[in-house]
Amino acid sequence: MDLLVGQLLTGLSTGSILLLAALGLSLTFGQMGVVNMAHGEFIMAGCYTAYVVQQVVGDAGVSLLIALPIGFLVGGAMGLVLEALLLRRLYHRPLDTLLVTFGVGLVLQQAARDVFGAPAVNVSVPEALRGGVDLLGTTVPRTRLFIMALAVLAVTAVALVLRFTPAGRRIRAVTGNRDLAETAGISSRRVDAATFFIGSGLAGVAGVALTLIGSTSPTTGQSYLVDAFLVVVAGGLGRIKGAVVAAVALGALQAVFETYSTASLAKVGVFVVIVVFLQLRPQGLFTLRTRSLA
Amino acid sequence: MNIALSCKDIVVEFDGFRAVDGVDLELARGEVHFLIGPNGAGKTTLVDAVTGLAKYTGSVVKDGEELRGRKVHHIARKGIGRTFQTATVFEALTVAQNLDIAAGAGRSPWTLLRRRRHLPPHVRATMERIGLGDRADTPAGALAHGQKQWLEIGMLLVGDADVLLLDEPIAGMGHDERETTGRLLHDIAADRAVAVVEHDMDFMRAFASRVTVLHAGAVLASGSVDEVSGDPRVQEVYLGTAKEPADAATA
Amino acid sequence: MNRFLQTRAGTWTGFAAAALVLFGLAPLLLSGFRLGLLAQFLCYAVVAVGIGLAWGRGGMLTLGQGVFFGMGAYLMAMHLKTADAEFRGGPGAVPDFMELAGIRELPAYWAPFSSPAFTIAAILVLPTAFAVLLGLAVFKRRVKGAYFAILSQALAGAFAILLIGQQSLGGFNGLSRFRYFFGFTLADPVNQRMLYFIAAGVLLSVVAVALQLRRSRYGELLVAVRDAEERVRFLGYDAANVKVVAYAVAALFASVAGAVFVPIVGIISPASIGIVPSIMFILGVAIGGRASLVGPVVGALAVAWAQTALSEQFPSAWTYAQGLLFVLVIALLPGGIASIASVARRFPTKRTQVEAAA
Amino acid sequence: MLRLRDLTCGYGRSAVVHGVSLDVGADEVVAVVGHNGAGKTTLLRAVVGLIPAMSGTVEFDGQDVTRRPTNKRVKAGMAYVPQGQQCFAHLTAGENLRLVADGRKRGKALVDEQLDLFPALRGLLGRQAGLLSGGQRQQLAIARALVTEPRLLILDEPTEGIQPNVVAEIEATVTALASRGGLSVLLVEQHLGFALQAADRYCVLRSGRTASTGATGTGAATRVREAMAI
Amino acid sequence: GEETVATESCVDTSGDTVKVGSLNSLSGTMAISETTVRDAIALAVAEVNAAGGVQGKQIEIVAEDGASEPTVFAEKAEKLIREDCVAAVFGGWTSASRKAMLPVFEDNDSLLYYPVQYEGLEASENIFYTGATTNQQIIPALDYLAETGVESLYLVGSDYVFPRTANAIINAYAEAHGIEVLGEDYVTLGSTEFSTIVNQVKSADADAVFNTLNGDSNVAFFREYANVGLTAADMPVMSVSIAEEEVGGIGVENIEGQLAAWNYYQTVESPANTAFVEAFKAEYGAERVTSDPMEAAYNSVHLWAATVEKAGSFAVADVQAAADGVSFDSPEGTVVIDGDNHHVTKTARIGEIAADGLLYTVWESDGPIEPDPFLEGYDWAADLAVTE
Ligand SMILES: Nc1ncnc2c1ncn2[C@@H]1O[C@H](COP(=O)(O)OP(=O)(O)OP(=O)(O)O)[C@@H](O)[C@H]1O
Ligand SMILES: Nc1ncnc2c1ncn2[C@@H]1O[C@H](COP(=O)(O)OP(=O)(O)OP(=O)(O)O)[C@@H](O)[C@H]1O
Ligand SMILES: NC(N)=O
Ligand SMILES: [Mg+2]
Ligand SMILES: [Mg+2]
Repeated sequence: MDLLVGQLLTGLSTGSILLLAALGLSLTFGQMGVVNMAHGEFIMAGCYTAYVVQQVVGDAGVSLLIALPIGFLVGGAMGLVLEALLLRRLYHRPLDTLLVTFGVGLVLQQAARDVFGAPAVNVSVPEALRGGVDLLGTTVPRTRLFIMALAVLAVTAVALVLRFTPAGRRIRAVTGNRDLAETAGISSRRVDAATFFIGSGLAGVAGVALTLIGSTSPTTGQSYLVDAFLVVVAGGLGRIKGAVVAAVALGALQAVFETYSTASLAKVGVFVVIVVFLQLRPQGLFTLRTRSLA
Repeated sequence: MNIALSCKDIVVEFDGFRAVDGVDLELARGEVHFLIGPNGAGKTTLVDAVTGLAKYTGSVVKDGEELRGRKVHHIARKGIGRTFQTATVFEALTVAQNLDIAAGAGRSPWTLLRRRRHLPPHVRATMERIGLGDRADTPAGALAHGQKQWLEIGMLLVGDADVLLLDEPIAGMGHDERETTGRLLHDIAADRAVAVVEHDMDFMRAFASRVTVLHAGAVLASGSVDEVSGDPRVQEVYLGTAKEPADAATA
Repeated sequence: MNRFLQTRAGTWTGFAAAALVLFGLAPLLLSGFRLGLLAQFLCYAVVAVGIGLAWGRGGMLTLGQGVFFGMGAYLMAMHLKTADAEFRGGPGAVPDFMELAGIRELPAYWAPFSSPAFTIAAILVLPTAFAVLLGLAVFKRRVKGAYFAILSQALAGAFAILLIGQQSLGGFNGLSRFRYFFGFTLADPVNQRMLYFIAAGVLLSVVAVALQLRRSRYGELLVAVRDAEERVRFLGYDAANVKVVAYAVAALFASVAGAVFVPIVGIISPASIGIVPSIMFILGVAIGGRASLVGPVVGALAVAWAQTALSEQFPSAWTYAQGLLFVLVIALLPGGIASIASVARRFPTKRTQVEAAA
Repeated sequence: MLRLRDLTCGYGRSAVVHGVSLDVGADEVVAVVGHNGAGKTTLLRAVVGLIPAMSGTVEFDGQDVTRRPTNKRVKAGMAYVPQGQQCFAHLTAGENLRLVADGRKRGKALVDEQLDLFPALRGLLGRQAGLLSGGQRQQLAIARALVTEPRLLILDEPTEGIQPNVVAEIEATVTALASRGGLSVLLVEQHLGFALQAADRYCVLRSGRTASTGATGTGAATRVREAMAI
Repeated sequence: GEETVATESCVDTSGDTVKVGSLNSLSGTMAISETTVRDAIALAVAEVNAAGGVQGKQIEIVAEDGASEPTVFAEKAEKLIREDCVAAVFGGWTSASRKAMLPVFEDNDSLLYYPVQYEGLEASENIFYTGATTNQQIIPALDYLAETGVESLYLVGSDYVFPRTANAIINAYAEAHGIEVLGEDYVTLGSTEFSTIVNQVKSADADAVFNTLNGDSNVAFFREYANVGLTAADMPVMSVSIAEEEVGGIGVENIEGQLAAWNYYQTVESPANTAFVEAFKAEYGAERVTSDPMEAAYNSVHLWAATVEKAGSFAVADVQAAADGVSFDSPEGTVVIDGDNHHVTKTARIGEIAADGLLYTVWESDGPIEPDPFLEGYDWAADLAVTE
């Protein structure tokens, strides 16, 4: 029983990390159809933002709070540039975005290496987030609770905006049909840019948050990417609800597999489960059907 | 009558909404059977059901064989062909390639793996029949709108479909092309069952052998053109009364 | 020129020219080391031809070709290791790396690989069969586009991780240190040259197979499935089967490439088959031109060559150049290197537009 | 209201429409007719700016808008109903309308007006637009255009796939709106009957060139048909 | 009795320079560690050159990027040997890269100097192993733990060959010495997911943790470890892959007081080390730190130079023949090449991580330990040891 609860908690916390990494993708990939392989590097940029801010500010608590919005801006700005310079030309070639952004990721990684050095740097955890809280028989680190809260906050905000605000409608409209959106008086360029800005900004936020638990090095971020994509795919493209469920489920699965076998096998197990799952629901957990044959 | 396809009590439900609600329909060879009815009446959904695209209850029987639950390509191989509201041909392939593929669903792997040396005679004949005899090597993407629709019909013909379900085949066609299409349909209906979903009443009047009117998922009326257009319920929900002969001037 | 190559005579001329370069010029001009490198690149090109078929013609972006490449490579490596062990310790002897890992008995699944015939059969059959199974599972359920791409990428990741965990397959280190290849000493330069010829021969055969597939009715059908999969179903075809065939052929090519790669390079490890190597395979194809026959070959060779040349020139900054190369070619030249000719010619006919739209 | 001068446009490097000049006056309804592939849709796409003009100009309301992006032209008062029953498939029907009503003072009222015009839509507001029937989507598309209170309404085969009695409604509405003042209409239509009845003037397009223009009225149908035939 | 078809060496010693290769991952996941080794090699070469070079010839470095991929290491090694005609190659880090290069060096009869501690059980004629083998690092670490009263261990490692082999040795040692191994977990390289494992470690309540995690994973592990309330005082962690460079990335606050086992720390007190650290900082910046693999790489160059001088020749066979007994007064103390197994003698040191981010020796072996890559001197290891 205790073990199960512990698993669940671990699943939740792993899931919330995945979710944070995947949330931006569910906008840029799920909504816009851009397979952004540089998303991991945007996360990495968020990590280094946290590092730089901490170098400047000093106090870990204050710097974390400042770094979150700045990380959003940094990630977002990188996204904006990428969108304006490259992706804009490629919206009708979604699979090519994958390859182009892979190249961009390589460059960003090397750039980080040249700017910050190859070895990992340290971002200190604020005093208030050190240590753990005993919950139902397991110790859950405060950093993870913080990340869970942040994930819940970010997801709720994104979901609400998408669902209920004019801006959200515009995003969904443009990503559905660019030309038609133009004829509805919407500047698809601006909406595309804004969507990509937000999605990439969320990667930056994820990066800042991830410095609480992981390392900050040029290859950080890369390791979250594939799982994050899987979350979006298993959740159903463009479905925030789906991403939430998929992230937690994947996290829990990973935790369970890890307990009963090795961590390496856990990855394989998760993959097998996803393939089996797609047999039942080929379009992911939650999907928007249309009647088109495309 | 030579019944090619009979549907019994077809019900299609989407999340509690009955798009098709207990439709019985028989398609006979030798007839051009028009399916009309208000937007959202369930015409396309009915076609979807028959061709395996939508789940349904009830029964669809062709030549004594139940088709419910079969996969799309099985149903197609049973000789049921359909077109879509917007023409879908293989744009990167030529007219001849399009038709050749449509003719080849039953080919052996061995044939498939070899190069096509010449066009099978019946494919060439069909190409002439749909008026594309001189466009054999044109990529289908470069065809005019109406020609694409003809090509699509041709693809059903070479595939030996003997029940053709055509969803708004003349949408976007000009007057002359409609005429040509109508004659083509009559021509091919000689030994096949052809069902046409259309909102163009002039076209229907000119070419329908039989008409079924759907409304809110159910059959509202059925019979000859005159019977149906005289039906006040059909006039109310569908034809309207005021402007009905609007297009007549050009017909 | 293009027209000519379409003809029978043109095809033969093309192959003859390629053979002349591969079998005549290259061995004449290149040092042993460079020839060995070229042999390695030719293996990548073989994988690329398969991807060109699956992706360029069939629309399936297989981000997991490393899996099949790895399968072929490991199967071959298992044979080479058992053969080495037998040579040194008699039948049933344990390969050196197993002794180090504390494995004292040859695992049962290794035993059959002492037979060359079994090994070759396994290289041809196992990855292909796996591709068929996986393809059926995925394509029957109509998983496609970016979904399929992400899924195949995850497969590559999972496969690499799985291998890292298998100590009886060398784990993270992989399998290396092969001494003999079907009885020939691998260290001998003559035999290394032989391996190059094998790789070149495999490449030409694979291109020939791909050419036949493209020109066959199946090739047309595959393009039809790529462009309008659903439509093909309504013509009575099982589109999934059409895709599975191309996917399996691509897997077979990759497996054969992996098998040839192992004796040439002398090592196969999870690092060569994971996510990043799999993307590299794709990049070559994209850069060369996915839809054409020789595009993938040219692209694979160009990318591998550029990688080597750039990293030799600028060991610590070459990734910039490489990344930029990918970005620029793919963003600015959607048809890849193969399209340069037609871009240059700029003939504004309907035909090219339709092709570009496709 | 709309002035096209020597407009040439097309796809890629090849022109489809060659040097077309056309005026749509205030409160005027102009019908463009022509065979399939004549370039009607292409012309309209250039008018709203979805494809660039290769040469020539598009003037709207006295201003040169040739280089303006589509959304700016729409904001300036153009509305476009494209061919093919297009809608935002992943938004509900209601959201499709609210999308364009957002930020308009009379947004809600405008939506209601359209729902009166297309009563069938009322019951469908919560449904995913991508799941609607073809005709329902076309009705939605027209409603969406009207919500923007356009001064120039550009319709590409608006009656395609719509049931006859609703076609009559649409025709009545277009005529009523135009005669009420404040709305000009540029209409592409295959049904000559509908086109000539609704329009004040016609323009026949043949292979991307103006073959004939004139006022509708007696004899117009014959003239148009002659111009269309080669 | 193995036939090797030796290719003619193309090393050109006619001019007044001689080339050597420096082959490290400058890109990819391993760049994080290996770029520092490149710097150390460059420093040593500069020193040798400043002192007049080798055999009167200046050393010229040909640098190549192994790109964190074994096949690339093999390719570049071959390129260095056959195209650049280098006299020796310095570099490699993961055992995978070494295993990939080994056949290349053997087939082309050339020399590799490999500077990283590794799992042992290897001794190639063509490789000089200047990092620790297991009896110079892991076994002393175990001895130290046993001495301090540790009776139970929990093993955590990255899932690859070095940790697995290390843990096999630890298990054998534990069995022989009455230490209980309470758990053994592996994570994928680069993984940052430690909640499950750390909670398991905590509930197992071992006396100490033996950590063979590599690279980035250490950051997540130590943070999680501290967060669940585990400290160096109640359950110390002995690490074998955390050096000065890594401490910075992990954050001292998370790891202070924990233990590491190496042969060298920046804080080792010796004139040679003072000179080394000063020279390094002068060259690369005061904020940079030196670490064990860097020092071993630095030693490699000097050892090679000394061997060439002793042999009076750059020829591989001559260098191999002259190697036995060649010594270098290195920062960690005097190291001497063992001509039989091509490893070097090394002093084992247990270090404790201090608040300044450096490691300070808390225990050190009585003098340099002879290398024993096949653990022939340990009865309990009889089952593990394999002679080539
Ligand atoms: N997948 C679906 N989910 C929910 N509702 C659906 C779905 N498919 C169709 N509908 C609804 O079912 C009804 C029937 O649609 P159908 O497309 O069959 O109409 P139709 O008769 O073809 O109309 P039209 O003449 O406009 O093409 C419509 O109200 C439509 O919104
Ligand atoms: N996206 C495109 N790329 C290239 N050519 C195109 C494209 N769209 C249309 N065309 C070509 O432009 C020409 C004119 O097409 P257009 O759609 O403007 O005709 P239309 O008059 O609207 O016809 P219809 O009555 O069928 O709608 C046709 O020959 C068509 O093949
Ligand atoms: N040799 C090592 N540390 O992999
Ligand atoms: Mg319909
Ligand atoms: Mg049109």
